[in-house]
Amino acid sequence: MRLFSYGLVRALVYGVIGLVAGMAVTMAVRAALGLAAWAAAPVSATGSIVGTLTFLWGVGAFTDWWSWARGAHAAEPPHHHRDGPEWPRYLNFDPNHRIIGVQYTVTSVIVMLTGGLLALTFRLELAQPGMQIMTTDTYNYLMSAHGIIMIAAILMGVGGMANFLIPMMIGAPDMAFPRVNALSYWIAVPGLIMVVSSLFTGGFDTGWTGYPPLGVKAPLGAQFFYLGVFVVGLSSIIGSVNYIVTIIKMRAPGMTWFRMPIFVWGMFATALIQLIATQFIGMAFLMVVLERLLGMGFFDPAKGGDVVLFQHIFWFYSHPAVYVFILPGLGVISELLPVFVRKPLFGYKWVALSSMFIALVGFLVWAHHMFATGLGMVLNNAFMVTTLLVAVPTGVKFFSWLATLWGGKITFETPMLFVLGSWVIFLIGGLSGPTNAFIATDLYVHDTYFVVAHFHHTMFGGFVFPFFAAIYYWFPKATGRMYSERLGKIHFWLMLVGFHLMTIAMFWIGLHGMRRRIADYDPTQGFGPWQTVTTTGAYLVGIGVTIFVINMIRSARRGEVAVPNPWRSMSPEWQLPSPPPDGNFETPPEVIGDPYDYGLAGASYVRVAAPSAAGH
Amino acid sequence: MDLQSKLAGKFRLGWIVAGGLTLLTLVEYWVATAVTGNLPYILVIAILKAWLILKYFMHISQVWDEEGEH
Amino acid sequence: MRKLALPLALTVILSVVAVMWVQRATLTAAPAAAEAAAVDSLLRLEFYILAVFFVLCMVFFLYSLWAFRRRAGETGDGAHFHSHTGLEIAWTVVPVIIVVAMGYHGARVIADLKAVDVPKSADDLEVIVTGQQWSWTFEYPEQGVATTDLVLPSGRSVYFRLRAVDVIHSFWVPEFRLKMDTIPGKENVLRLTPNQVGEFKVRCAELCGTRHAYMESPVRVLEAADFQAWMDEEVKIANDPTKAGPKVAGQFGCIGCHSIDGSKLVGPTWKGLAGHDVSLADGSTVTADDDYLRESIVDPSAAIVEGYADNVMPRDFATRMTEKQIADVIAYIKTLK
Amino acid sequence: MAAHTAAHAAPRFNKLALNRLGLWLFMLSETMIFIILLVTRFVLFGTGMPEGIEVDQLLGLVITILLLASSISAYRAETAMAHGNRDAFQRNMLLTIIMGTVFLLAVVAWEWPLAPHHGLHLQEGFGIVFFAMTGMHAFHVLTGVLMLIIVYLNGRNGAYSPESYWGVEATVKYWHFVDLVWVFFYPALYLLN
Repeated sequence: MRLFSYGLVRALVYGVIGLVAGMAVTMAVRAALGLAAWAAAPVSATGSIVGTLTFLWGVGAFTDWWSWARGAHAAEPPHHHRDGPEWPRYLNFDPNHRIIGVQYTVTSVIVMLTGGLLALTFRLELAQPGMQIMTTDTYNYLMSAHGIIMIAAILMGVGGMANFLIPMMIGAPDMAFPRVNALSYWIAVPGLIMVVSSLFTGGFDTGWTGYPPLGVKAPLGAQFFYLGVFVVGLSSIIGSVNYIVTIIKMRAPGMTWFRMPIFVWGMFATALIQLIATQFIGMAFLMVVLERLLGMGFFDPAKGGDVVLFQHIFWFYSHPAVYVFILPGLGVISELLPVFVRKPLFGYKWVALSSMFIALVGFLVWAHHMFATGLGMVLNNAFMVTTLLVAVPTGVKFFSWLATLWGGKITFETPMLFVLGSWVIFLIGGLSGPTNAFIATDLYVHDTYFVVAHFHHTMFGGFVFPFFAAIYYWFPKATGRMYSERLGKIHFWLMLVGFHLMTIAMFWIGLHGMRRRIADYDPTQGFGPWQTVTTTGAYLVGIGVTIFVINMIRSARRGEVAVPNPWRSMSPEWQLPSPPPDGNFETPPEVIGDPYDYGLAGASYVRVAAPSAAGH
Repeated sequence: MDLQSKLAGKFRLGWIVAGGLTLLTLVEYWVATAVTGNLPYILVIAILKAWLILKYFMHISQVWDEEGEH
Repeated sequence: MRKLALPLALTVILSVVAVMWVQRATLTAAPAAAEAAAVDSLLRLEFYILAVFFVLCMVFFLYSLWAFRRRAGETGDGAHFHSHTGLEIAWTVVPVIIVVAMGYHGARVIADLKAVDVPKSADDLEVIVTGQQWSWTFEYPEQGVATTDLVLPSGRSVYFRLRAVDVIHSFWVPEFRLKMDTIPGKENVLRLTPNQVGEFKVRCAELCGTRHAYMESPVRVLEAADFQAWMDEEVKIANDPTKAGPKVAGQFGCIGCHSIDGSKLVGPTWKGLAGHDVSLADGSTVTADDDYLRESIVDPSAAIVEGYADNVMPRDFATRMTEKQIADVIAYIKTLK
Repeated sequence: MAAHTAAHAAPRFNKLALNRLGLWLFMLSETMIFIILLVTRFVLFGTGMPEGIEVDQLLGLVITILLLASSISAYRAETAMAHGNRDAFQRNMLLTIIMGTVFLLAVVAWEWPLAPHHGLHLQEGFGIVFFAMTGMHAFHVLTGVLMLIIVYLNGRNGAYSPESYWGVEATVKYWHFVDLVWVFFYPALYLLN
């Protein structure tokens, strides 16, 4: 069977078999214990856990470890050099960081399209007051799934950029643990499937935050949501171990900490957060699942539990997590600006350290999501001040970017347009933050559309726009072909205009009392026309993204062949052939200058031995 | 010094650390039964035990001093 | 440096315009409580600062894009400069100062409001708010009155004790500004002083399930004298079993299923129930005394009357109703001979 | 296929140093799980033991000493391999596995069924954190024992040498980590008053 030579196909088949087998065994055990054999929650829970493991077995994640455990020495990191087309590698368990990066990125886009489609669906419902096309339950399910699916998509996108770029940027042949790296991608896939399948197994109406007691009472879909996020979280954790070890130990000779490309700094800060914080959402969700399945009353006051405890554990991840989403994006902005401005990044050290400072402060601000839970004034004030402090390093980044623009020779290719767009969007996102930090005003705007708009600004400015910039910018590196500049620009303008239409209306009605996460709203408050504007904006964004997808598919297949270094970048990855060979550099590159010495005659960042013309 | 006498030395060190850990555990148990409001004492003892395990059993210093030789 | 003149001038002019706009704009819902003034002025202050920063950044940003664009035919790179420590320190220190000053101010504002995390003072009107999926109930413990509409006097501070039965809800009247969650197992407090006579709505601000969007209850703010009159009437009703019972029975929807005229609805009729024998589905017979009636309210599955289905009546009246309300209903049933 | 990368990758990076850092980072991340459980225990039930709970002190002390002893034999196994003493390695490894298994059984098969008699119930009160903490720890013990068994069998087939025994080192480090967790869990579950 040729189909079975693709890891993905094997994984899906094995996964389904494991799911069914796990469910059957659970039912048999239940029957043996004298319980009713069928109980949807426990049977599907064990089934999906077994299914996840067999999925990984099917894709080949355990092959090498299994042979090691049986006593055979596993092969060295298997860098395949295969003849024939390269695309089957993307469907298999392949330890090469570049392949994994593309796998992550494509998955991210697919998941993002799924989440976006959900948003467009319920946005239609919200365009007018009253319920027109769905029930309030359906709205709640779509809205909740939209949140978590988008977050999963962002995590995938971060993984994509990190995997594709870190080894090349620091002059390493690959990640420190290539097999673990591939595992971190493939383990996310069943997690994503579980998260999406929550919609088809009853849905969940808790929002992406999954607060108990509502989360304990929610339909069966909630269990898939919690378990899926848990599994995606595992992927994040193992990924981050790899990034940190690679960055600390595998930099090219001469690449000191302050000579790393700035994106790597952003990823380092991100990986530290992922490593430490992700366990918190995993445990918070696991505890809710245990409460649902076994009745362990962690968050049930009648059983000695505490409702608010969940929120503390949850936000201890989920606040730093927003820095996981934005720091790589801000890294992309800092990385691309100097190239298109033809000028060094202003205040490199300050920009680098501000990422670390944001990561650090990010751990000290979680309870600003909880002012309305009645924390007490001492905690309230402490968290207000730490939250406001985030403005300082973020401000350093903004002003440094402005100073980078000053005196440059700016060109406006699509990646640069997205960088500039994200600058504007993130600025508004950042400026709308303090309103939520001050207790008095937060108790007013908390849980309104103001927060929704603020959050979407930080996500679009901090991740979505930079992610698109990164995809356009490194598209020639990954495929060897050029994207269509014209379609790219149409995509940009549609997204920019659509997005602002969407959020400006949200900010305004939020300030005037529009609650978030409601399926229907009081027509007497007069929000109808504004909601129509928001929906229109959302659809413009949707059209823009559709054009992006068309552009990517067409260009990857038939785009014009790219020149070796289309952006005239000094960064090591552009000194390699496109796409680069496995192992990247024939000999380790040597860092001999600062990373962004554009405008200095004769300056050079790295010395790379002339790459073999063939590539691979 | 040959390898086996080095090993004997390492084994001796292991016993000393183990003795310390056992002693601390017994002290901890005694504190639990004899002292009320024992959290601070127990915390100090637990941190001491953790430090012994991290330093002598897990060789935590390898993380920053050594470039990885067995 | 000559290049700085135009953007700096533009920044100043546009900042003034932006600040003037913020000053005039109606940024929030119409206020109806004394606390709104402080919240709104803090919000406006924040927006002044944000407006200036926004203008500063955007002017320099757009100016740079225009002034430093690559012109046709240009090939060289930009000016080579790396950093300026003085500038970096300046734009670190200045925001730190603003943050500290604003943090202090923000802490003062919320402390001066004395709205959250404060003890009740003697002349507060106490109201116990209970959120449940998907409705609100309001109790005035000092007067012994319970309602489903929130009625408040204008100009008197109200001390809300916020409770939840099932899941987290959030008590919010946008016109009163401050919101606070109602959390199972935890009592939160909030003190507000309504000062505008009118009709508003309390709107649940924390996602709480299917009908979250519709979890709204009317709020009426009355002149002090009108409030007193309303309260006197409510107290009178509460102390008159013939009136309190029907009111509670209507409030909790009892009479939707239990007729008072002997006709058969989803549940057994109340007419002639009290004191008489009832035959149950399991074949036994009990006398409908006070204990039986009480049990049937708080634990409806304990005894099913012959000919009626189980699992129709909600089982949470024990948590939703006060003891007095249960007693009122029983007293009412006893009047229906 | 390996030849291509090994040619330039092998001398540049010390694989052992990478592995060690990776393992430490992984354990740091795992530490968070146990910190969360400890926090949950202290938030819900304060710094003492709630009324009406009488944990089996003797059993607690015995299994604590047992886990400690297994940590010592694990140390001896690793040190023995580092110094080329295969017999001592195999002996101590087997001892560790046995003690680990006995610990696991003592918790899961002995202590858990008894727990309700001491006022510890899975669904409410102190029992929630008792079962969650011992359960999460036992899960780590289980994975540790499985890894020890694999390493023991591989070692018997001559897979390790004093020059190359990362598998032993990693497994033993993980085992010590499991012991380290218990150092904090034991007092939190048994000793506070």
